[in-house]
Amino acid sequence: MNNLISRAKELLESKTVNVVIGYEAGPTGLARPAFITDSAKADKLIYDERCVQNLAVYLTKAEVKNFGKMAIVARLPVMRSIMMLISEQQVIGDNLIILGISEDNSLLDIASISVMQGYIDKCDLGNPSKDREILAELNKMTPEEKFSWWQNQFSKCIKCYACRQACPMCYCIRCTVEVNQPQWIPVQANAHGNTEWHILRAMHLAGRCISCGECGRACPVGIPCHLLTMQLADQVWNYFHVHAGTSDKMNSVLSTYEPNDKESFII
Amino acid sequence: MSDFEPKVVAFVCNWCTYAGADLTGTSRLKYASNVKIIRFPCTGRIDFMLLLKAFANGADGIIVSGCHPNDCHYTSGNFHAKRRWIMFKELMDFMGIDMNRVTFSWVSAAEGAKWAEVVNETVTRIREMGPYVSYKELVNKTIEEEVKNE
Amino acid sequence: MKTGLYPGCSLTGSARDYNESVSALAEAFGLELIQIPDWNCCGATAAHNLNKELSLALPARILALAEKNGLEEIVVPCAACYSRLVVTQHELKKNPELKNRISEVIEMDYRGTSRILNVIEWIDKYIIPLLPEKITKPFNYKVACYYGCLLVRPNKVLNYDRAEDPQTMDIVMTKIGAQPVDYPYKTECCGAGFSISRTDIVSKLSGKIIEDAEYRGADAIIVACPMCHSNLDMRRPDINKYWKTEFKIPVIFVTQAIGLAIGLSPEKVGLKRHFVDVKIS
Amino acid sequence: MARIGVFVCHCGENISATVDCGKVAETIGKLKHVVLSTEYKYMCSDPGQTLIKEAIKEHNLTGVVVSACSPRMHEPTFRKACAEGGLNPYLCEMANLREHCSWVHEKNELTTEKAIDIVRTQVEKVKLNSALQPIKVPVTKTAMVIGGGIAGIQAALDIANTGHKVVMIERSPSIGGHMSQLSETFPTLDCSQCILTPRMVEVAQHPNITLYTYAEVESVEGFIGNFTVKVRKKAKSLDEKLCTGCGLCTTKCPQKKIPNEFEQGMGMRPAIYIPFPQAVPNRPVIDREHCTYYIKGKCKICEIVCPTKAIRFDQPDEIIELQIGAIVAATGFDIKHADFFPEYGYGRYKDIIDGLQFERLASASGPTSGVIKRPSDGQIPKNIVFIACAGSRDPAKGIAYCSKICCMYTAKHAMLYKHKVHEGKAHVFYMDIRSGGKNYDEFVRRAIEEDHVNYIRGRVSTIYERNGKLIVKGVDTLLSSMPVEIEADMVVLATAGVANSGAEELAQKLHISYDSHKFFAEAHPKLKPVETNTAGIFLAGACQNPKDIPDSVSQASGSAVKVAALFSQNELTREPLVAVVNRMGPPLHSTCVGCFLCQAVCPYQAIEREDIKTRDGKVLKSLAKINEGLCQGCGTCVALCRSKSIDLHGYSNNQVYAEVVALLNEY
Repeated sequence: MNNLISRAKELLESKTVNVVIGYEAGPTGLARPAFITDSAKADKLIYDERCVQNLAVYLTKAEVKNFGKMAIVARLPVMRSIMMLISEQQVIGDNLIILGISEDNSLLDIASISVMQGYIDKCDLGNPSKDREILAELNKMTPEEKFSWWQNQFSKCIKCYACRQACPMCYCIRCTVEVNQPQWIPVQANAHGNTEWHILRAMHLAGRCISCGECGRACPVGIPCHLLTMQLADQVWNYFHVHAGTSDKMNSVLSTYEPNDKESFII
Repeated sequence: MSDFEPKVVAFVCNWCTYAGADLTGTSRLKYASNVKIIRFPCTGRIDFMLLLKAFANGADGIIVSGCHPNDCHYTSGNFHAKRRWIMFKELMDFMGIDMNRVTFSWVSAAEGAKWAEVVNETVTRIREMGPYVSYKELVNKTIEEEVKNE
Repeated sequence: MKTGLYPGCSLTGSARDYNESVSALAEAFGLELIQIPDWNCCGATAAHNLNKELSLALPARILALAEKNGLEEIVVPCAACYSRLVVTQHELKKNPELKNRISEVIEMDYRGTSRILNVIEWIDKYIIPLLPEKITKPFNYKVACYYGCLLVRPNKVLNYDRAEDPQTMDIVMTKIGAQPVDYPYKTECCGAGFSISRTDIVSKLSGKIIEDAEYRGADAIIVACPMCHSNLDMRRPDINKYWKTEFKIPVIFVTQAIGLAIGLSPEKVGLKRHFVDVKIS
Repeated sequence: MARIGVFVCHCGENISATVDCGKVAETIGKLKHVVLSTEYKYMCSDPGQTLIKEAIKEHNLTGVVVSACSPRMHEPTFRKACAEGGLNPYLCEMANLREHCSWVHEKNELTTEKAIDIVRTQVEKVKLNSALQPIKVPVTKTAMVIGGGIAGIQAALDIANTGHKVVMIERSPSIGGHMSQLSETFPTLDCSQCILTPRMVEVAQHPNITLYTYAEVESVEGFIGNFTVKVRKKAKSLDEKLCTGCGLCTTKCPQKKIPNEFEQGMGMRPAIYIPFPQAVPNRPVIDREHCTYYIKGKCKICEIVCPTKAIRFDQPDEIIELQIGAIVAATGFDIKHADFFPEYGYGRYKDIIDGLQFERLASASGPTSGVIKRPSDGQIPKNIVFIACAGSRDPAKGIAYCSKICCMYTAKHAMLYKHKVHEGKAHVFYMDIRSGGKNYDEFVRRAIEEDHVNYIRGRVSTIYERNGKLIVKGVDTLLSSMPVEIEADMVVLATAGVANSGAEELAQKLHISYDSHKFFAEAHPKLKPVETNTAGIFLAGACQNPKDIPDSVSQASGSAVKVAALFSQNELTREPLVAVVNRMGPPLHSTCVGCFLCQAVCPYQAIEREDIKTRDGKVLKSLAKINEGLCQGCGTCVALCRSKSIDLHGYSNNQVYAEVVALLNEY
């Protein structure tokens, strides 16, 4: 952690960056995002198990973009989010300095995007193991069981869109749910509207989800909506052998194709 | 339920399946009248949300059909559609939404007979499955709630 | 870095000479070779003809043992063992489900992270850089480098050298002062496992390999595979009988040739164990 | 308020036999916004169309639904009728009551119900149609032909003869291409140069053709009818106006040891050279890579000897910008050379040559004056082996396709050899003989039966040298299925035809697609073999896939017709059924967020990047923009766009949504 603080100070003092995006301890002891612009305040930076939020979500916000050059504390999911954001032209790689954090919470030397790519390539890019277990359980259910399980979950949804706001990949300035010509998604938080909202969100993240699980963590009513996108991330690997967020030049799975893509259901 | 007649919507591309269905007509082959066709330029144009809209508006079954791989009028629209349907189907399966109600097919402009088969096979299958109650319930529940709230 | 050694059955039996020369080189160049503890059979040809899972589980266990013992890199002198290990790593990397299944079978965690070196790669990496100052007796002979099949095939899996016209061994030979001849039989079949069941086939095929090497004026055939060696060397009497001639050309392991070039004695590199006299040291 | 008119056609009895047209018209007439619903026996007849035209005026219609046959049949007819009646043609839709209803169902109530649903759906759709104006694009009536081989020559001459201007770009110093290298051509054995040279001269002299040799395409921008092409004219180090082509410089150049490309490396040329005697233009260029002056800074002998003082050592490359309406890519092919084959020694053996080298050996103008001599020692080979499918149809070599021309030219080679070396033996190893084409199979039979060429069906596993002979080890898979060993004096590999060097870069500059082998891709494998996916760019010859001369010439003429058809109009009218990215005032400008995933899905490279800038040039926002000239309206981008910022005219989100709702709901 000291390495992180001294590196942050160094970057701010040398004016290499204008802001360091990281975590600090909030009043209740929970980690919260910190935007350090003054090297004197860099001591507030923490890095431990509490720091789970995917900070990449801030990179597409206008307020943050205005900082220009910035450094960001990044564990694997954040790095993969950054790769996606660069490849989708939302973030300029040259403006970013990655303060990479390894699995065992030590500071990585990530000098460039290609070094980051090398690091990502060596990591396990599957879903987190605890989610993998839940997915396996769900996949064992009959269609009817799955339907009622999810309907039960969706019945809690209040359509606050926290799942969307927390996701680094949901950076659109206008979401489909805000389109009313035509009204694609029923506005109300009801069974129909909730179901279609979650289908829509998952489909829009197909091939783009980097399995950080932030959407599920952000949900105030505890819908494990991250399982939907993670299931698709698994399937993207099964069908197309692609993990999202592994290169700054990748095309998303749904905007590319291979002529010999395999499926078994089209007659 | 024996007199149940399913409502089936077909989303087809203009260049292959729509033309194939024209050929079915020109050949005077008969098929079930439950199916009604909506024309798109290409399967690549077919938004997955439209399938949900069809179910929400009372469809019991859906056919999605376009050009065979490599035959797309626009070269690659059907390949993109294929990937989209792979993902969509996996998601629906995971959420317990019954994809046996959707037939995906490639029907070329020369396959008038295949179009009749695809339609008849789909209608027979959906007829056996019965009306799509569970999706309709989602929508009806909504309407009931609204009425209650008012 | 510590390099693991997987000797396999040949190096402890019919190819002890090969083993001795590998050890002698390691000693001479100060390289640490750690035999993988509790190693088992690689499965050889038998396993993959019988049972695919078995043929993957056996090498996977060897690799898992290497991982467990912190050996990030292992050298496999026997070309056949090398092939089995690399193929296993390739198959399991391709198929994560199978990987999990094999992990269950061997009751060990298998990650597939060890780097597997064949003997030429090992020489290239550790011996070639130190070689120039060590050479005392340049191996000034014309040599025919015989690669056989398993060292370079299947090319897509091994990703090593050119399958049709390999070069790596020739390059090593030039570094110790030898002159490789243009040799079209580099990767022709020696008869392999027919050594035991159909010696006549081996006599015919290996005979061609020897005949062409002699024709091209080579003083020795250089090999890196125990199987090739035993067919070309041990079966020489049968070959000579079949061809009604007296082929004299010796068959030398690449490690033995290097050993001689740095001044090790013929005994030290196991040359005395050969069936065909090696008169060129 | 929408005022929709619905016209139900009986199509004689074709519709009315199973559908109760009266009931359809009556039911539809009760719908909201439908101000007229009528029926008629033949809507497509003149009186039928007049009915529509008059109704538009009389009822002040804002939309028309013609309920008749398939729109694929009569949509243009009725749209035209509407336009004549004063209604924007894109406010007319057709309901398909014939092919999709009356012809495929029995006569009963359900069929009439379905017909009503179909019409109702189109009524709902047409309410949301918008008046569209056809897209007009001006046409610059100058074509560019890239590549001066036989395909390019044919295309250029055909276009020029229709009276249009043509610019031909050739990257080597002379036009003529591979055909100029060939000795004789199959299946007639007529001399290649004798039939080609007059065409080359015609190109040079044609008043409508501007020829740039030693020139390459630098960049291509724009779209059909309106390309801006930058061409790099590489410095020839020569004032072409002064040069008389006397060739004195080429004889005096002291640097004479450069492998001659035209002779496939089997002869040498000087640094200042004319590629071959019949070259067009017949002017030398200096190969700066090998010229002593450019390497060492002194020499200049050519400058000294030149009688007209035409040498220009300091001449720079020149970039010219051309306005072009249509492009024909005719960049040809290359072949794999013997050094591609490890099993045949990676080019180590001098007497293993490729097909083009054999052409030069057999050519009267070649390095041996047409005597078949082997390269190593100049001996006449007594035993020669030809290997067909060297590389082709071999997935392990990465070339799974058939190179198409090799079977025929191998038969020709074997025949030429036998005609020149009567006592010699010619063997051909082959996989299959593919000799489809006029007089082609007869030609191969002639080689086998009259010239006694020994055809062996099987592959060759390896070739090596021993005792001064090339040992060819193969297998005869017919009858004996036994290994074959031939001691040959020379081996000719019919190596695979591959995409020309630089094909990928050129395709990217042209924005046309290419396959995994870098051959240019046609727009449709059967019905658009000459077009590419980029409108206004056409293909001719072997840049698409290996082709023989007749095929290349036919395709070149085909592409010329496509260009001529394009140039027959002063303006291009395109269906306005294209995609559009929404735009609005600042600060949002558009709901597009600029992820550009749509760029990847577009098969036509029609999606461009548009930067919205402040007055002082700061980029406020980047967003996608559809080039109407390129978009073909497939709509794949529309379905992909997550923020629904792209829509498609004619199949808009609102329209298709309304169709779904209308089709399924009771009224």
